[in-house]
Amino acid sequence: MDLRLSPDESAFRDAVRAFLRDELPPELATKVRQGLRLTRDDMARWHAILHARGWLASHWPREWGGPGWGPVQRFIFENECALAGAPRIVPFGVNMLGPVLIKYGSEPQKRHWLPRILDGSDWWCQGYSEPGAGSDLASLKTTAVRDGDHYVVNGQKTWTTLGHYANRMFCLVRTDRNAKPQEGISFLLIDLDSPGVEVRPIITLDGEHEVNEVFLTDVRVPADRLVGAENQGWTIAKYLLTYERTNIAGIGFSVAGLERLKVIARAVHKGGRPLIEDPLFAARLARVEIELENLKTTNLRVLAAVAGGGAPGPQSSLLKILGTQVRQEILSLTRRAVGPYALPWIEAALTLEGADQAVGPAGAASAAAQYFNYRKLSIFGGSNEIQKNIVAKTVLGL
Amino acid sequence: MDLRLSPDESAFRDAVRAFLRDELPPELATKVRQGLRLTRDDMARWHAILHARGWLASHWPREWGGPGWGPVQRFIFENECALAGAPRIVPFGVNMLGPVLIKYGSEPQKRHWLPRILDGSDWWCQGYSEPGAGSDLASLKTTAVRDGDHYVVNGQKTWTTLGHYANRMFCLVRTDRNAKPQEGISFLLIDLDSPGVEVRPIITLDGEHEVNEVFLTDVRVPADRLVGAENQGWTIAKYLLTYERTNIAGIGFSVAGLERLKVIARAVHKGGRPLIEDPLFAARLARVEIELENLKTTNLRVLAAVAGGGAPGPQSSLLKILGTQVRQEILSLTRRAVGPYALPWIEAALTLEGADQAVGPAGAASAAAQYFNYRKLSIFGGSNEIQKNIVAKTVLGL
Amino acid sequence: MDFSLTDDQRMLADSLDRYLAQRYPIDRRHAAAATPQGYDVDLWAGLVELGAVPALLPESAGGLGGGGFDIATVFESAGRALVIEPLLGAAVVGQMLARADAPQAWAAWLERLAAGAVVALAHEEPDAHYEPTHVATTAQHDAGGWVLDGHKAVVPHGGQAEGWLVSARLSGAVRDAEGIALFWVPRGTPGVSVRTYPRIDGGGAADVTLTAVRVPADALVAGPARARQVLAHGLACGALALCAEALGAMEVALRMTRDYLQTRRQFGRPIGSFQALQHRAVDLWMAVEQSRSAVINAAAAFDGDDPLERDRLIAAAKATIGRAGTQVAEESIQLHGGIGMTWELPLSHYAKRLVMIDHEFGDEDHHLARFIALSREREARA
Amino acid sequence: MDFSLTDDQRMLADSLDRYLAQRYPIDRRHAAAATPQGYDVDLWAGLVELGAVPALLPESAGGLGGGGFDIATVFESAGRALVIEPLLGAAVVGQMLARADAPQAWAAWLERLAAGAVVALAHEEPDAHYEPTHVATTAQHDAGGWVLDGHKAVVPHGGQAEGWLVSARLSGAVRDAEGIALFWVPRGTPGVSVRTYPRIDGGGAADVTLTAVRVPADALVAGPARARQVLAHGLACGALALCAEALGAMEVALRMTRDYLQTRRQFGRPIGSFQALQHRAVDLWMAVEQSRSAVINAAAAFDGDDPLERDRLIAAAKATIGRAGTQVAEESIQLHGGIGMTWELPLSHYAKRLVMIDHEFGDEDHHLARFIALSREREARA
Repeated sequence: MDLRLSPDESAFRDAVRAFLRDELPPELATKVRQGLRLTRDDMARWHAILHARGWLASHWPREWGGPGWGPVQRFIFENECALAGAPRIVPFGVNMLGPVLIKYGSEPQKRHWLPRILDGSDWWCQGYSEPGAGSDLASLKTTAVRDGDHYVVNGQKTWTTLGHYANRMFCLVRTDRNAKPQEGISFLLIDLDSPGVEVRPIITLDGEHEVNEVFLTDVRVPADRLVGAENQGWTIAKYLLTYERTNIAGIGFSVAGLERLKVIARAVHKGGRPLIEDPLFAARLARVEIELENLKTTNLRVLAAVAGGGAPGPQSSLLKILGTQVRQEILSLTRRAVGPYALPWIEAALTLEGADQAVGPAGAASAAAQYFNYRKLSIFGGSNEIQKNIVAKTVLGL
Repeated sequence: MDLRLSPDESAFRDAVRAFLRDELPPELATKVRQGLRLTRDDMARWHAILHARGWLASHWPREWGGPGWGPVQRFIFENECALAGAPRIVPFGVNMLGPVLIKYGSEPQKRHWLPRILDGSDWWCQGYSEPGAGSDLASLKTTAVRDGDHYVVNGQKTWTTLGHYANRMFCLVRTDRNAKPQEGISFLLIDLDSPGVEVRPIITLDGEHEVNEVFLTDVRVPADRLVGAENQGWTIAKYLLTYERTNIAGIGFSVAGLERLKVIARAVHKGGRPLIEDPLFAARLARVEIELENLKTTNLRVLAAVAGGGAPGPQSSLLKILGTQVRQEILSLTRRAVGPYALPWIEAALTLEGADQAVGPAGAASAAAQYFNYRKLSIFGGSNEIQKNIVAKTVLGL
Repeated sequence: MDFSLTDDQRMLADSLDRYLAQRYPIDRRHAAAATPQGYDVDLWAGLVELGAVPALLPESAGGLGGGGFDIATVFESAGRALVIEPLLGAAVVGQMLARADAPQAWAAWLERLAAGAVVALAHEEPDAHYEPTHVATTAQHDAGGWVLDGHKAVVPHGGQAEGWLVSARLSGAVRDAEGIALFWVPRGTPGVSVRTYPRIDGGGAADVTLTAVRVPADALVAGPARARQVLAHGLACGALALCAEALGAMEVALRMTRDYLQTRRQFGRPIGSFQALQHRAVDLWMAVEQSRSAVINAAAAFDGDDPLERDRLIAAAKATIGRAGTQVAEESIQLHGGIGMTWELPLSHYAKRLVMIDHEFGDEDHHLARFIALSREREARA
Repeated sequence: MDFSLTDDQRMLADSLDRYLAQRYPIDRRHAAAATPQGYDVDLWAGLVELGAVPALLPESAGGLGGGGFDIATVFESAGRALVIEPLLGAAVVGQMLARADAPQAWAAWLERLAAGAVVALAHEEPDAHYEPTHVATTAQHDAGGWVLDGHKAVVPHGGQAEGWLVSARLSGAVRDAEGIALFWVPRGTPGVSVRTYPRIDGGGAADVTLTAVRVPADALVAGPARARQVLAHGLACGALALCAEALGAMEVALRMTRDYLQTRRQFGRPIGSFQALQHRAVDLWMAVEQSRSAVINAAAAFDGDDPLERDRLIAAAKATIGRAGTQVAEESIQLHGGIGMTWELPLSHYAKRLVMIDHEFGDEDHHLARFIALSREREARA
């Protein structure tokens, strides 16, 4: 065994670092590092910078504008981006719809939609979850009824992340009500400016507007917005989920988060000593640091096992569960570290312009809000309970 | 609220303490405190001492030789006994069969069997579990077929604690194979010296012989050994289980165990300091000590809610789960505390005579063996998983 | 032994619960939290009228209770309704003024306090991280009065207080146990600057900066001889109150979670029929039961005559609550799934409050370390 | 990056696994554990013949491997079969002798060792509680040789060893990092008294007491200048070996538990269909996967050229294993129910070994504290 990067991998990592050093706008990195809120423009700006370098769509083959990377390169790239404080790539168009179109889309669909994802003409969001069907996608109720060369769509989607920034939504809809629950589902592309679409904010417990409900009332969708065959939606959905899971452990975010936490724990004092030297706090920190050291290697092992690309199977459930546990624990310790200064909730201080309105140690302004916001990690994208069910069945045969 | 003992309760506690100081043989207390093995004679001797004082059968009414205590008195008594290092009362005759006979037995049965429990003429064991039915008593297979004025019993019982010391066993047997699983069960008293009975040891992982299998082949049992009505066994079994659970939290054992642990952790050194001052060890110790402080009050609250005797309902599941967790954690810390000296397994050192053959700090000889042996606490007597099922259903309505 | 409340306590709890259930829907709480004063003035008046504040104070301070179980009763009700009104300051400051060097000198303030004046303890400082003896704020004798300088962190309702009870150091180094005194600084005293802000769990707080603040000689609530024990008593009172509040909030969060598990269906059945979720709900129930016992132990010790044992059992309770409260918060959200993450669902506000209680008057680790230190002290004494 | 074993390592693992599966049923292990020597002489010879010992030693010491992944490979197989034979002493002592002040002086002993001579590191002492620098045993210069006095605790196979590698102090206080040297004491040296006993997890160990033990000048394996790093290397080797052994044992315990959950029926269905048990089994699987990564990290660091990073990652691994091994042991028993408590079921012996590995070469807490200290040292260096 050899855990070191190969010369090629090292060179790649150096190239990514150089790119980030030269191209990542410092004000974006500052926002990410301090847990401040990113605007739609911030995200679009970072997409454009990556697109200019040809590194935006890391899962796509070269012919459609992807960089042609393997899983280890993607891991290195994502890791370095997180360490540098780069914003997260908004995954819905690039990492979710893109691979679906490449595999299931018609040639005209690919030619039309893929470039628009890369150049930012379209901002996609995801229409999967419904109020009655969170982790249980097979029970979804939104219907699409064929009417001439259109589908007429009725129903409600929820937890639509960044839907208020999007102009389009890919959507699972029921096209055959008589089929078994997992059959009769289709994959449809909907313009959000169509009549009958209403996007309503869902405010999360930290006061953030990030997710939405999308109400669909007699929305007419041209039939050529169907991806794949009618009633093939379940197959496509499963395929898409595997892509959602490629960077699921979020190692880079955790490494960066741990560094931020350590900075805070060195700066904050308790009993006249830096908090990082408090035995109980140090033990909590060490436990999560060790867990993360192990998880890095677990993630690389999974990647190495996925020869030549593609997405890992039930192992991705492992990475999801452990990755979210580690990230949540790091955020929990960050909140603990700032002590009473976790309480103040100064919304202005969550922007770059208002950062001087913060009270308490550096990093305190966003500590509690981020902790609460990221409780979502273990719920969304297939809850950790669902992941355990999958592992129990597929890995352990229970 | 007032957590202090009332004057009556204080006086009672003082009386128990005086009794223990005067009557508990020091060599028995030493054995218990050091976790050494008790012989059959040790247990019988302690029963006799308690019987002489009228305190053996704490659940029995006065008319049958019990002391007529309420739940708080019983709690105080059991607590003080544990703190003093008294051997555990062997519960099968005194605390399990006794109450059953008093409630369901015929007058002749009561007059015959109850005095023999008190004076030690009989040593009872329990025939509940079967190889195929651990936590699932309703699936038991041992049959009793009526043949004139006898039942003919065939089957196998297991996990029969101290069955090798017993001369009699109370037993659940299936008397009607056509009834529903929980019906058709009867409660039968079997002489272990009957032809067709074979008691075989089960050695547990710590090398201890404490439990047994009991094989029953065409064992003829006189029909007057049936307790209650035929096919009433399930009702009786449930009644008996509530008695098994009255001291289920084992607070006294935990308090005594914690004291022993602290003595060890003060004597053992690490890095030149007593281990009890090691921050990580001290934190583990404090967590379990706090849990135990809380559990004491939880137990008393449950007792206070059980007005005038009887046995707690689903609250006893709470006491079982938390009580076993605390006891197991204390034993786990005891094992940790002795460090490498948990490894030696010197059987002679587990007896009073051979105690000088031990190596390592005082208390080390039995540390690992007790830790392993007491893994049983969360399994036997209705596993903690079964207890959680009960709570989920009865308390939470899930 | 007796685990029942007195009739007075039970009646007060009933009337508070009834009043809050009727008058304090969560939207009213949200609206109040968004106002500059950070609480609902009318509701506060209603609580005062029902006797919530007098119950927190001993008769010697013009109150009607002030014992550990009185405090626990009021705050458990407050926790059930997620009250953001300034009860905590009233309890802590009232209890401390009642133990002042010259209690009669504070009778007027105690009267105002019992009538609903907002007051606040200003003790915690930046970099104290809950260490009770950490006082960098200084007090210097000057022309028959005192001059105070320092910075007090995250004072609950600190921006609305009519007076602050300020700890300041007369002598010694920043973390010395000795040399601390307590001063009363009324609102409007020159040199006090207040930076108010909302809190993530609702309500308001403030950082209070004192720059050459002059107060008269009789502003001294407790000199160095007594201040240490008065402060210890106040911190014990605050921790006890928060533990009881957390207990009330946990009860409700658990009930909401149980209801959700019973009614929400997925995969064709109530999610509460899934055994893995059942067992986790049972773990929460057990944690709440143990927390209740911890609060009882703490309240009883608060009334006892042994300050060491009081502080030891209150540390045990706050450590218990710190752990259990966070567990109940995180698991309640998780068992609810996405809906548990939303502002709209009251549960999420219970969860926030439960986690944030661990950030007031010392967190789980702080009190675990304190329990260890106090246990050692007790053993040394024995 | 490359996560595959070399062909040699894979072949060795295969042949060890096959050999042990065929020749080492658990009854043979129990029988061997009950003998005075505490292991199976023939099986040991077989393991030596298959090359298990040469794989643990570098070529400079007459071995065929000796790298981190060689050690991990052998011990993972040993863990799968619950081997009680004296592999650990061979690995640790061999690695240390190969780093002696004058390695060539130990060629004959290394040859014997590679051929299966039982040897043991005698370093841990009563009251050391795993602290590596705790050496109360003394060595005094005398008439051209050395006189050793001290007490060594729970030396694995200490009663059967043909020689002990003994740490002893030339100068300084009991826990000083400096002043320690390493000596070779062959069996039969006067003044050595050995108290042998069985171990609760199988096999044997001994307390070794040295009373005015005279050894010649050339018994000095490493003087104070080098002994510290040689000892650190040996302790790293031992901890790594135990981590890998635990990994092998965990794999088997998990497999046994999964099989039991699949086949055992209760309440009319396989108990593995109960979701609460499923999720706990998944937790175990995840713990084992993380443990495997920890072992890989430790083995790679063992081969690296940075002793600080080696010790840091080996501490991380041993802390991981300490926690995961105990979790797997306790949960495997619990998920089996009563049958998991029995001597008859091999699982119980895996569980015992897993827990007891936490009592050798430092437990979870010891290595967690060590990880913290070494991380701080690394930061200070950076």
